[in-house]
Amino acid sequence: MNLLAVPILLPLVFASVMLATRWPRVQRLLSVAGALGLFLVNLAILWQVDRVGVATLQVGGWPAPAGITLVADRLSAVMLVMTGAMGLGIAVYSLGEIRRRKQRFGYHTLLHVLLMGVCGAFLTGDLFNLFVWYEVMLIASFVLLTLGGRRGQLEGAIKYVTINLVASAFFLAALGVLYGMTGTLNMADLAHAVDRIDRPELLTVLAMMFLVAFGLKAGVFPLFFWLPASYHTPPTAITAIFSALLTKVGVYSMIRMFTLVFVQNVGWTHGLLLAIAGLTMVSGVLGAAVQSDMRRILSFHIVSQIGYLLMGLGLAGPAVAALHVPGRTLNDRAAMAVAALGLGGTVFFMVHVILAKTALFLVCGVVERLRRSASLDRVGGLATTHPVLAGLFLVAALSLAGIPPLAGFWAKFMLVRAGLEGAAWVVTTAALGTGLLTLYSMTKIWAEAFWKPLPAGELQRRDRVMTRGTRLLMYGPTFAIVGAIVAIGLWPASLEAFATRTAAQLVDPSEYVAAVSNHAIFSRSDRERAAMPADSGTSGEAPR
Amino acid sequence: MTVLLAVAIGALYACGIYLMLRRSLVKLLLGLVLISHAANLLIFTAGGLRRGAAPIVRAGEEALTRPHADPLPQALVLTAIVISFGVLAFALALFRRVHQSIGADDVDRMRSTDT
Amino acid sequence: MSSIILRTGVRFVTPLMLLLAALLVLRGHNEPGGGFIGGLLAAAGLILQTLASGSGASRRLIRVAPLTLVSGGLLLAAFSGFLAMIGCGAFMTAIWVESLGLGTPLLFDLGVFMVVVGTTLTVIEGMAEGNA
Amino acid sequence: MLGEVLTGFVAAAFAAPLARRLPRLAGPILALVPLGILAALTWRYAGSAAPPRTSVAWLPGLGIDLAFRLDGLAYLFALLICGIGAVILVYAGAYFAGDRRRGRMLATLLAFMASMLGVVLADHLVALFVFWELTSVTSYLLIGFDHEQEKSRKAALQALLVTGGGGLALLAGVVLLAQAAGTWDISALAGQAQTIRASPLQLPIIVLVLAGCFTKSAQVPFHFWLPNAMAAPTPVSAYLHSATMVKAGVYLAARLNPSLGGAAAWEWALIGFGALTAVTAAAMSLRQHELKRLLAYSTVASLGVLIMLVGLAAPEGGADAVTAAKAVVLFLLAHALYKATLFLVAGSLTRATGLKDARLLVGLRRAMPLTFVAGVLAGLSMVGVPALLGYLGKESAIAAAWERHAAGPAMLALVLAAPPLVVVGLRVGVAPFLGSRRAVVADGAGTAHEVPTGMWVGPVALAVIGLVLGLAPMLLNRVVSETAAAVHGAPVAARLALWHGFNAVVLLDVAIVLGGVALWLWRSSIDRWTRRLARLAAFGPERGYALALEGTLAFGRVQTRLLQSGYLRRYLLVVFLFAIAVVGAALVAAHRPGAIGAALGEIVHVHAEDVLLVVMMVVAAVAVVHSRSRVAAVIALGAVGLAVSLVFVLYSAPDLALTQVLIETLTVILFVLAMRQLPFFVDLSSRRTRVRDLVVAVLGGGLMTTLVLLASHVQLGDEVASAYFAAEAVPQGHGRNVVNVILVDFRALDTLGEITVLALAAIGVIALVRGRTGLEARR
Repeated sequence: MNLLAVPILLPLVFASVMLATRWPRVQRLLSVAGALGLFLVNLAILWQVDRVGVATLQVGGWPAPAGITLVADRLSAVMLVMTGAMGLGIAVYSLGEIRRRKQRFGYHTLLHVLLMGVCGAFLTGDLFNLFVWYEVMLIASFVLLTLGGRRGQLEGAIKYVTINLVASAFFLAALGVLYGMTGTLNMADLAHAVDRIDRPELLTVLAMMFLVAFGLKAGVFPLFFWLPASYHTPPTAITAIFSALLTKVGVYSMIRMFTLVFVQNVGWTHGLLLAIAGLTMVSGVLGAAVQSDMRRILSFHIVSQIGYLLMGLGLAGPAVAALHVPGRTLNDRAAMAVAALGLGGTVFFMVHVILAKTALFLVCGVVERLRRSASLDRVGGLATTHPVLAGLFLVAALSLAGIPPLAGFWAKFMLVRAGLEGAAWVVTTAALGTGLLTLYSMTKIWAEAFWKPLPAGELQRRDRVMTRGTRLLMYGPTFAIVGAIVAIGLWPASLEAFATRTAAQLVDPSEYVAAVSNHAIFSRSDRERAAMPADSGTSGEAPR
Repeated sequence: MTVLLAVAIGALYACGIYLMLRRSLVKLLLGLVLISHAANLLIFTAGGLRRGAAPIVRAGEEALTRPHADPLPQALVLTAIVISFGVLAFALALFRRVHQSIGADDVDRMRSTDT
Repeated sequence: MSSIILRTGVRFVTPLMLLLAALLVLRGHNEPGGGFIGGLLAAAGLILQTLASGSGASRRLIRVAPLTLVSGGLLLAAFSGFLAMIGCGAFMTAIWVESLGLGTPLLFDLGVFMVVVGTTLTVIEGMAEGNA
Repeated sequence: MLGEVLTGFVAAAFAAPLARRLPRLAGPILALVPLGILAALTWRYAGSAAPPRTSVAWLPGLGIDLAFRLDGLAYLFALLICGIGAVILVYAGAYFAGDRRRGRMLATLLAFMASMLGVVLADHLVALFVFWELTSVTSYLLIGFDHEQEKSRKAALQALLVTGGGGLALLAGVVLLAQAAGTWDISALAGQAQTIRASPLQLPIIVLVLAGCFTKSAQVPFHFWLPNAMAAPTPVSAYLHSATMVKAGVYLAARLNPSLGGAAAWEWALIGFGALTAVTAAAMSLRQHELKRLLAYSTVASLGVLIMLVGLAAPEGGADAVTAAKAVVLFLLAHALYKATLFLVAGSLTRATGLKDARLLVGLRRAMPLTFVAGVLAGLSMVGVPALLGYLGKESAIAAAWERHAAGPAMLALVLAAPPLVVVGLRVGVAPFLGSRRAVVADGAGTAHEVPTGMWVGPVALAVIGLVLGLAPMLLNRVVSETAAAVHGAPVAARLALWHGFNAVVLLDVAIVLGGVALWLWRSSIDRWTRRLARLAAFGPERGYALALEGTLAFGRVQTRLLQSGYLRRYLLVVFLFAIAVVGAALVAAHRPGAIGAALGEIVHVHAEDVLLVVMMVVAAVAVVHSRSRVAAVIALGAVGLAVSLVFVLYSAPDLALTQVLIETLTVILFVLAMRQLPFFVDLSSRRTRVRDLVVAVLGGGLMTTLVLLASHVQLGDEVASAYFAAEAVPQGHGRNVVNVILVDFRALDTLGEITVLALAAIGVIALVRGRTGLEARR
């Protein structure tokens, strides 16, 4: 059975049922059940894709590029699994954290629609459909961000909403022009169509527009302003799911477009990507280093980590450009190895950073719950009073800083190795230096929140008591995620192998394109038949 | 017409950008609306313009007779219009709410959440 | 706003607009129209009613909460796409009963109609409520 | 050997519960772990002629194995790590008696020990790096053990940043090294020495690897973290800063000496930095009076000597290099033994008297007889009295420098650095016990008595081992020759004896001891003299560290304030400018002469109503910008929308036109509802700002116009999708309105997403509206 539509349909159904339900208890139950179902389905998709190959679904049975294609290659599949896993974790965690009042305001519905949008964005093989999923994600995040409506949230939301709408407008304009030039929106079809454009320089212009649109979503330098301005304002569970997924969708889209479609002028596009990657890392981590609030520090780190993800993509430029020409195999083994390591490192890093970031935010949520504040001036002494929490934080923080043998180390190792083998000295130096500053700001949180004795002024304020149930709901997901970080760190082989397989699929997109073409009318004969109104529908070629 | 529309699109973008750079929340929103108009027109124009050839099959026929306007950009624009209406409605509610809590129509006064 | 002229006018105009909206939805597959346009028109008619007779008037007219309309529409649209999956078709594959000229896309369009009406009403009523 | 390394980590996990159950016995019981590991390693080492090697695939895709190899050098280090580790665990168990942090201390010490063991046993560059970083992290936790003190937290951070920074350099270094050599296996590197030398990467590799070694081994100018790290409890200082962690840098330099050693850069960097470190730190030790800081500076000096000796042991050098290789081993061993003992003695003294200042401690030999024995033996070993191991270490170091060049920099550095070290040995190991008790100034020392068993047994044992090995150095023949061979990269035969005969080296040795005694006797005048030098410290490398950190933070602050200013319009300005820059640059690059002209040439095919529409649109848009009244602006906006829908009408899009008109109406209603109470617009920006924004806006608009014009002429002309829609709408879609068939059938998924957006917008508006009323109700 083809499962590809389920990650979209399932959250939608759960969301609408929850919207119609009046009983909070049922909503909470449905929310966790739906997230669990999504996670399991996504796991099944990953299993299938990794074993059998790229999976496709023509929605409505219409052939590509007329109908919308859902495609899952390894990259999509692993992103889906991460979405499902983080969705499940957050669904459970928010039962403990989010106030009942907000839950009544449709919190769970919104969470599931957000998951739906994210899954849709990872699955779709159609550019306009991607835009639609972006909007779904966006509106869900708008509402989640403002839920509760404290002043800080609203002010942050203004910036978030405005800049993201600008990004959408860029996206829309770019895809409109691209459609005008190529006559198709299907990404696999675009991969071919762009080769036939007689003025490829114009494609670079479009590539820049997509770069701005996706860069805004991903939060790269110098387009990341909305992120630190807003991410620390809503409840932590919401920030956690945002940080885990939203910017990653932007990065995912960049990877997709800059391995599949925009590979004509890699000297420019991928060179720019590398420069942006370096600047993003550095400016993000510098921003983090000077903050004194846990969540602000972590928010700036999201930006910084995006740089690493782009670094692998930028390094892969020469190889994807060479392999894009059909039928050609790459002789330059060095460039090939760099691309495999770079994109593989990006995939590994993606998994790692989603885990580490979410875990850190979840820990931060517990701290806030206990002390009613995440400001480093107002917390302290947690290492003594909450050693388990301290341990969870330390592992996640060290992984983020790339300390072995945790997941983050291997991710960084692959990228640094790719950088050194690709002789990209500047960005590699930036990556290493950013690692040190990451370590600095993580130890800052550690020293201030966990090691430092509680500030004198805060002594009279007692910790809030957490009930056993709340503790279970909030610690459970955190434990699971930190456990995954440690497990990946100690046994990195299978994830690395998977990441490398993923990279191979990305560097040479022919498998992706072929899988979509199976149900397509790309080829000339099919196209001619489609142009003839009489008999094309009845011929057995189309999948309906 | 393409040329004229291209100029109009540019003008809409320019007005939209200029409005968005103002300090007033309302102008910000007006700018956003103008930019989304511009984007819709851009898709419509880029998809190719054709007069008097609506993509509606005449009764009794099996297929569109050529020449006909490309129906796909129209569907895209329709979707985009409705989406931006939804988003705009939310944004308006948000902006009004912010305006009520701050008491002024000035974005520069909303800086408490940045560093 | 609630002048007598407006109220009387609306008493005639709103049903007309609703009728036209229904027509647009039903014919939308063949002529200009469809769920969106019909939905917007219906909502506009209902809003006129609201403007004339105060909020709640349209609620009395359609007898369901707008948000229920929204979630119902969403479910209906999802369901129309899901039908094909029961028969092992791809998600959203259309199923037509040729003799009646009916098919799941029309069901989908109806869902769209419901969502559009529900949303527009909710939004406008909400904004009006916020002002009060 | 993976098992041996992992045992330490596993034991660490059980340390805390054990310490809770059996608080008194936890130290001695856990000390059995390193002893057991040592026994197992010795069994392996003694049992095979060739160095045993084990390997487990870890990350086969990247060629990374958990490979371990036990050669002489590794064994020597393992011996020190486990042996001294056992002593430290016993000592720490007693030192933290009655302290609830005992379990945590023991656990962290064990984890550190295991990491250190991993470093010296690893035979894979990445595995080595993994354990290397683990030592940094565990030492961070150990140095900051007294984390309630700000001083400890700062010292821990400093150590972590300095060694961590070096670690990152090392990471780059090992990756490049493996790339140049074509292998990750450390034991195979030496065979690739020629290949490495031929590689253009050789110099970067050396620089990066040495950055790792020097930071870890506290070489000048990175030495400052080590004395500051004395904020840690004594067992930690004794373990980390005498025997193990700081020696990791020496270990790595020695380990890579055969593969990188041929290069002049390597040799001179080691000799130069080592000599500089030895002299500087020795001189600085003269200024210190606190026991642990005295030891800390002398440790830095000794590390300098060791690094220098590694540099002298060039892999292709002659007899002098062989002597240097042997000296590395002997000095290392001797130093570890006496320095660990002295640290522990210092800890016991402080524990017994409450005093840290060496000047206040006198006459304790009766009160603390066993500590006295340990102290004197270790102190004299450090001084270099024959019959103790320290003598052999120092003698061999002098011999190596002498053989190289009697007046070379190494010799000079030794002559300058050694006398102050003699002073340190005397002041810490001997002086506190001598003299009369009447001279005791502070009260604490008056009532001092011997420390508990756990705290003296270890130091005494280490001191006695130093004595035994000093008397019978031939016991060390095998380990010295094999270790020296690993350092030198060629077989070495060591025949050690208590006395090598009377020669120039002995004379020098005597002179150094006499110089040290003289320094001690005139210590008050030297103290006065060096006080002036102390002012120089303000310009020292620690200041550099502080400046670098503060500078980075200051830069970060400025950058963040500039970028993250909080002004939304600045953000938007940057976004637009960035977009204009990258898109504009690409557009300029894509420009072909005549293209735009050709596009503009089409203007002749224009209908009158087109012109009218566009003019209406533009005028209305400008009116939106220009209007001072909100209502007027909204009406103008509606006019723009109307013009757009008329374009749709004219150009064959009836559905679009209908939708646009309806949406526009609703939008106007929404705007009116939302802004009912708002006043007129006010001009808030200055004229300059407005002109600037106008320029940006016109640039942006112009760019889009150009793009549309250029793109409208680049069309593939085979719109497969739209042709399919045109053909199939009726037969398969059962609808004649193709746009609607696309919306509800061909691309219904888009529509599904779209109505989801609408639904959420509704929820969002309600939440915002109701949320407010709820808020107000509460007030």
